[in-house]
Amino acid sequence: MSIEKKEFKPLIVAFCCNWCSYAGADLAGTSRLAYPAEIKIIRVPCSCRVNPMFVLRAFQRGADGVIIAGCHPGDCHYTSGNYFARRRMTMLFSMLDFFGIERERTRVDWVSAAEGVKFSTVMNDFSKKIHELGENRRLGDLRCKQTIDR
Amino acid sequence: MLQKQQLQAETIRRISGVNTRKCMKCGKCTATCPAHSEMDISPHRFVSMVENNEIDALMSSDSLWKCLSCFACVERCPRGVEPANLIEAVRVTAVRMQNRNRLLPENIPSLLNNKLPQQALVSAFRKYSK
Amino acid sequence: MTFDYYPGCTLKTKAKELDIHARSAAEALGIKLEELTDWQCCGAVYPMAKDEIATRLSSVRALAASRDNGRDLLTLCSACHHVIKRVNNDMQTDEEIRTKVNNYMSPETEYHGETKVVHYLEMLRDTIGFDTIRQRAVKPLTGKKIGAYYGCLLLRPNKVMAFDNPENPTVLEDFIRALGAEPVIYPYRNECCGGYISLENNELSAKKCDQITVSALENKADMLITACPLCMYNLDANTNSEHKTKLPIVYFTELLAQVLDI
Amino acid sequence: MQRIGVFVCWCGTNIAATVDIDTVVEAMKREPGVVHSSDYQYMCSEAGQSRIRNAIKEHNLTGIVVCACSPRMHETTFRKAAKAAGLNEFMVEIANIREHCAWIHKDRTEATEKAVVLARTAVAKLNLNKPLTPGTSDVVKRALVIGGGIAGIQSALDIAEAGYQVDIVEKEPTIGGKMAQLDKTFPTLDCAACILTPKMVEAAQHDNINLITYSEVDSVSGFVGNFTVKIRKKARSVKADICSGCGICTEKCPSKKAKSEFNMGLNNRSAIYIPFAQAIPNVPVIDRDQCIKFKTGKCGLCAKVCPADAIDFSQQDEIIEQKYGAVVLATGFKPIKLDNFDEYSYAASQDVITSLELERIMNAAGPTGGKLLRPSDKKHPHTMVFVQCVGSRDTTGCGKTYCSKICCMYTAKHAMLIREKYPDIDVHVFYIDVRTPGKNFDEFYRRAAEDYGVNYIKGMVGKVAPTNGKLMVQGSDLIADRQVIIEADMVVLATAIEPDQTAKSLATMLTASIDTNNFFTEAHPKLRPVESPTAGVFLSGVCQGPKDIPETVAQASAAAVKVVGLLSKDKLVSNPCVAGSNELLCNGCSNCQHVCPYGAIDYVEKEFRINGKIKIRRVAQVNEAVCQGCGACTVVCPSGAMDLKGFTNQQIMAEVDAICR
Amino acid sequence: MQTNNRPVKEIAQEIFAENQAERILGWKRGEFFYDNSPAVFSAADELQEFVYDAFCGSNLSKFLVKEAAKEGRIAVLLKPCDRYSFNQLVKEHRIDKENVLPIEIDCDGMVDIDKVRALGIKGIKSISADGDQLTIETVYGQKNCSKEDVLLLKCQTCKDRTGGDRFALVREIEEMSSVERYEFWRSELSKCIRCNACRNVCPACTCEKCVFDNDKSGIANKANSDSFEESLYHMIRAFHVAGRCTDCGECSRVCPQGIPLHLINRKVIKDLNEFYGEYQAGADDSSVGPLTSYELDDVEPDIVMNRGGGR
Repeated sequence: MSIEKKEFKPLIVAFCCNWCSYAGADLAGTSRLAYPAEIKIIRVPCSCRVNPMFVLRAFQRGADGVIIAGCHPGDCHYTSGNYFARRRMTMLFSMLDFFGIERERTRVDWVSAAEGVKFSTVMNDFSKKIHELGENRRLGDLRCKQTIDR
Repeated sequence: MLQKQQLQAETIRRISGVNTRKCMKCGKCTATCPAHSEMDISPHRFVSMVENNEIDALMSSDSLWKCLSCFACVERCPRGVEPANLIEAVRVTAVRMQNRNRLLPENIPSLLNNKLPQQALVSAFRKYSK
Repeated sequence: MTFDYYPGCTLKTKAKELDIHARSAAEALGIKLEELTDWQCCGAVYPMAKDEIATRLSSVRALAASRDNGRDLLTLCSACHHVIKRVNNDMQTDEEIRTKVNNYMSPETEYHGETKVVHYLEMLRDTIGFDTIRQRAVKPLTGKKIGAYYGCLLLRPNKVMAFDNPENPTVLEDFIRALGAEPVIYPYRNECCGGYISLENNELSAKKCDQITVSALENKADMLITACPLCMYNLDANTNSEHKTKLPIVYFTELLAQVLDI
Repeated sequence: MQRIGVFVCWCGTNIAATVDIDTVVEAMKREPGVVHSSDYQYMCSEAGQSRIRNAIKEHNLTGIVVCACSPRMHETTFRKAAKAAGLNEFMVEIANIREHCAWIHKDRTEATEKAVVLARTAVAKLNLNKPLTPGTSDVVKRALVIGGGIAGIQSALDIAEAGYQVDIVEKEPTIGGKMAQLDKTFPTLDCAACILTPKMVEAAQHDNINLITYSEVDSVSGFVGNFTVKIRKKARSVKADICSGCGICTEKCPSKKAKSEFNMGLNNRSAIYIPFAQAIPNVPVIDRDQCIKFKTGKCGLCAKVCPADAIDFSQQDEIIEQKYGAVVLATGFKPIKLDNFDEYSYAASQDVITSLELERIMNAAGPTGGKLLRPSDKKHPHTMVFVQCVGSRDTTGCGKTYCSKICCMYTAKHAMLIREKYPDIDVHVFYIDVRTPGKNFDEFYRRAAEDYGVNYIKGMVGKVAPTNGKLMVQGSDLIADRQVIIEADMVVLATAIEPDQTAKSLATMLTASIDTNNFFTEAHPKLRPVESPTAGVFLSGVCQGPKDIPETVAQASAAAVKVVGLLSKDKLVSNPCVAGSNELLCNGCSNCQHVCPYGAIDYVEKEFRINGKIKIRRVAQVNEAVCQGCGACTVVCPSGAMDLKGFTNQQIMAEVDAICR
Repeated sequence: MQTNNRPVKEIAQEIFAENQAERILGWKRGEFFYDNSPAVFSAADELQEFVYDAFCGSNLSKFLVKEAAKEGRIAVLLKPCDRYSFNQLVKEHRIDKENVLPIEIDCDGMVDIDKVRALGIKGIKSISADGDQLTIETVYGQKNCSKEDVLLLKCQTCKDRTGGDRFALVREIEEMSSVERYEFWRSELSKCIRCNACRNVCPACTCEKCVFDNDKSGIANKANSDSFEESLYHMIRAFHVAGRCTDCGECSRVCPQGIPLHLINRKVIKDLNEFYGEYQAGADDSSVGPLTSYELDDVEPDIVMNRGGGR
């Protein structure tokens, strides 16, 4: 087994609400505003669909960062979804912090369908932060990690 | 100079508890003030001058000593600005400076009459002197 | 029922009538007023600046003493009522003032605004009831037209004083009715008489007093009543003599005692 | 096990330039469930779609993944293609390898790797997809309009014109609302009655409109397309069907001490009354609190004089039940009470009036026959003061925090009309700001000031003191920086407006949300301003927020279009991606109900057979016609009973796993 | 212990005597004097076994989910802390209130036998409480100790009795550095044997089927493959009870490994209070909880990044 040091390639999961942030990501694409390829987007109807279990699952399976993007408060397609998401994620992040998981591994941001630039900026910034933090060792589940090279 | 005024204005805003930005410049305070005829700076201008850190002019204003503390402006302000608190805060700031006591004990005897209630004296000292 | 009673300095000297009749009337109506021992002057003006701590202490001492006695604190002078009630409110709501005051006094038990401050008129209205007074009226003032002069301190700011409708108060009018007289409603009954400024600028005070008395006379008042020694002094000293003869001004407690025939 | 086909689109060079298509196609062949993987230059073209259709048939596919542009672009296209080949349209997943990959990454290796991940994520999700069928429900072709003011009338007329039945429920004895009380309307100064009453008549005579006046909504159940509404028809004590509206009863009625509501209490009316001459229906109503017959048992004069024998003292409230496909809320407004603003002496002096009272005084059919007279002594006034923003823009809790929007303009109107008719009257207007956004609005206001000499004073009034038969108005003139005292004969207060008190109870009945000021909330503040978040409930007029007549009418028509759009459908097809509860897991805790923005979740007591025993449990049931599929409920469900079709917990976790593999 | 100066047992007897309920949910003596356990009594003579003393720590509310669904009215004895759980369960419709007669009883703290033993007192035969003092009969004679020193962890910071700062320990952990916190929890949670006692005793965990037992939930797992998987279990559990946990402290009381699990819930409660205003789950049986409501001007999630505490 070689102990060659590999370059750290983080894995970032982004949950984007269908109505604002996913469309914002589309706009970033149409405008050719680059952000790192390590960011992979999962489409959900609303930020309130994101169960904290999904975030924990991502970390458990080896994600190095998780970001949730939704409509700006007041603009939710479903009027109140992002308000619930805001409370839930605040509580989840605080709990993760309490367990000693690095605070910066999680983030919530509000990106509208018109904010392609913001989408790209937020993703670049978040990715930069995850690069600084390095690999998520504290929450990764070893059992899952081993299956990576199948 | 400007910096000094800014600091003073900050103190005034703090000790008065007044958020001058809440003022929507409707002028109801000035409309309501029973002492307005004696004032060189109207209550509504007090609010905007503190907001704009124009403290020197306020400190030398006669209005400081004309406010009756009747709270009519506080009661009627539609935005909850409390101009009377602001005027008192400026007055207090003025009085606290050296040699700025307005009412001196040596002036009292000439003001006395046998009907004057104690509270008139006490309140005058509280309002006009350190 | 027993209240702790805070007379204040003026009621001990220049406003004895306000005090004496209040005590006798209360006694006649079955209310016991226990004068607080060792009360100090409240300072006569409420210190609006939040960093004025020492000027709040005498009020807090009275309030804390009343709390320890387990009684409500009854006041009579408008100025004292205003100052004590507002300082009490500070102690309830302003954490910074509360901490500083308690640090200053280091009392055995910290004071947090537990005491209820009651004005004599509130006691008449809420504890005794104006109906009772009407029934007890031995010499009702039938046919008298009396104007109530509220002044500022009892009513404002309503958010803290919570005494009556600040723009259209009714407690003194109801009181006047209970005495068998007819209340005169005139628009300047809640406007300031300029009492606080009478030492500094009695010209302005005179102007304000004039506005009040003219308005009361125009609405056919025979006399004015007040609860405030400073208003009393000011209206007396700064009203022109012509109006003064037409419109005597007395403390409301004097009339109460008179009607109860004490 | 699914049989999945993967179709990778080149999008010309848009994708193919940065993503190695072959690598993606080959990688997908190794994914579980995938039985076919191919590529084409333009998948969205007819040729591309036909390849998909053929592959579905040829390989007997159960689902397809299209790796192409954003689903927001062509998801519908590919779903149609799948459907055409006999596949359920919800067995289609899109991997967005254009906007989210090819267009933003330059490095070919990196982009290809990411495309593979995105594709396998879609495959992972599709493996768990289930065919979904959109639910359908019938639409009752009838609309209910609550409120018979100009907003309600306009909405009803537009819906009726489109050929649908409409009921207007109005709580007062007549339709017409606040507009009927107005004298003239800004900025054109045409008379309100002249433009309103024809509309009232039109509504009354329209074959498709049914007026239910003197009635209130008692309860509402059901959902979009199928509301069941109970309406309480209050007893008029007059048989509306045989009354001829001759009005003899109102003339002969001996009880004439009730304050006229229509004239803002400025004069009296009889106990049996018709609110105003042009009332519709023109049928009197007996005010039972005032009627001598009802109070003492004696009298009954109206019954004696009625030529049609229409008086019925024994009439009872009646409950009507009716089904509706859509509901329009047009409950309007009222001026606030002025109890918190006694400094203006509204209660102390009769000559201090609200603007709506002035409308009645100026109106030819009003209590003074249109002559401007002081209410106290019926004398001609010489000086009038208008005060703006009375109770509006007040953050102290005494009034309303918002701008009532209409006051600036109607005050300009009042001032102008007075100066025009009585040039001898001095008119002063105290204002904080004059707000005149609107067509010809600012010109109108400036005309009042410039051509008619209305004295606009920037400042506020502090006190109005009734003195010697005059009103001493103490105000500020901020431009001159002085206090002014104006000796006025009349003071007119531009009183803030607030939603009618019925809004709150209706909001509860309809689960239509209201804001802190009790205005109805719109589904989206910009894009869905005439819909309530509750499907099938629409908003018309001031009940949604302060607005003037043209805006109200515009919104009323917009709401009508929305209603017509809804009623024109025979069936409502609902989005099948809705929440559903697994009743066996449901705890009955109500958490989901609390967070549902649409009131789509109900609870029922249901019998279950558990281990041979019958057990009654409280379980959640989602009304699929009402649910919009946000998923808020799924997260608060502790047992995981609540799930969202199309975005199930398992599907999303499979996506997470696929990305993190 | 007494309530309204009457022995609780007398109250229980009265319930049967006056036919107020058909069954009573209370505690009965266990094998040892210190392991009293919850029990349902359905006749007066069964009350011989009834006990209410300093070892009745267990919260009876949860048992009502099953018991109240059965035929016949049931009376339940609720200590002040248990009352919250009761209300919360009523709020969530888990208990049919109509079928329950709640009896509030006084409590001056429950004793942790392990803490008595830790004082070096051996051969304990019985313990009786006399005000603040405990009298301990041992085979080596009588011993005394202060009750305050041997209270159950949850009783030391009782919401109703002491008014002590129940968040002190949470604060201490917050002040640690991120790595210290991680190590703290890693070492605590690595002790977890996944016996599920915390879940089984928790009055907020009354799901028809727990997600951890449901293969379809995607998070079901019975055995741990890595020590930190346990923290996921506890995180998910804490999140599931967030806003509903009344801080009854049962989780820590029953943990055989002595993991301070209640601290996780307290952290959540502390955050909810700080972010969204004071809220006590179960203070009433109708209010809507903080995670099923919102305000337009709630704090943004980045408050977690920007506030104090160790990094």
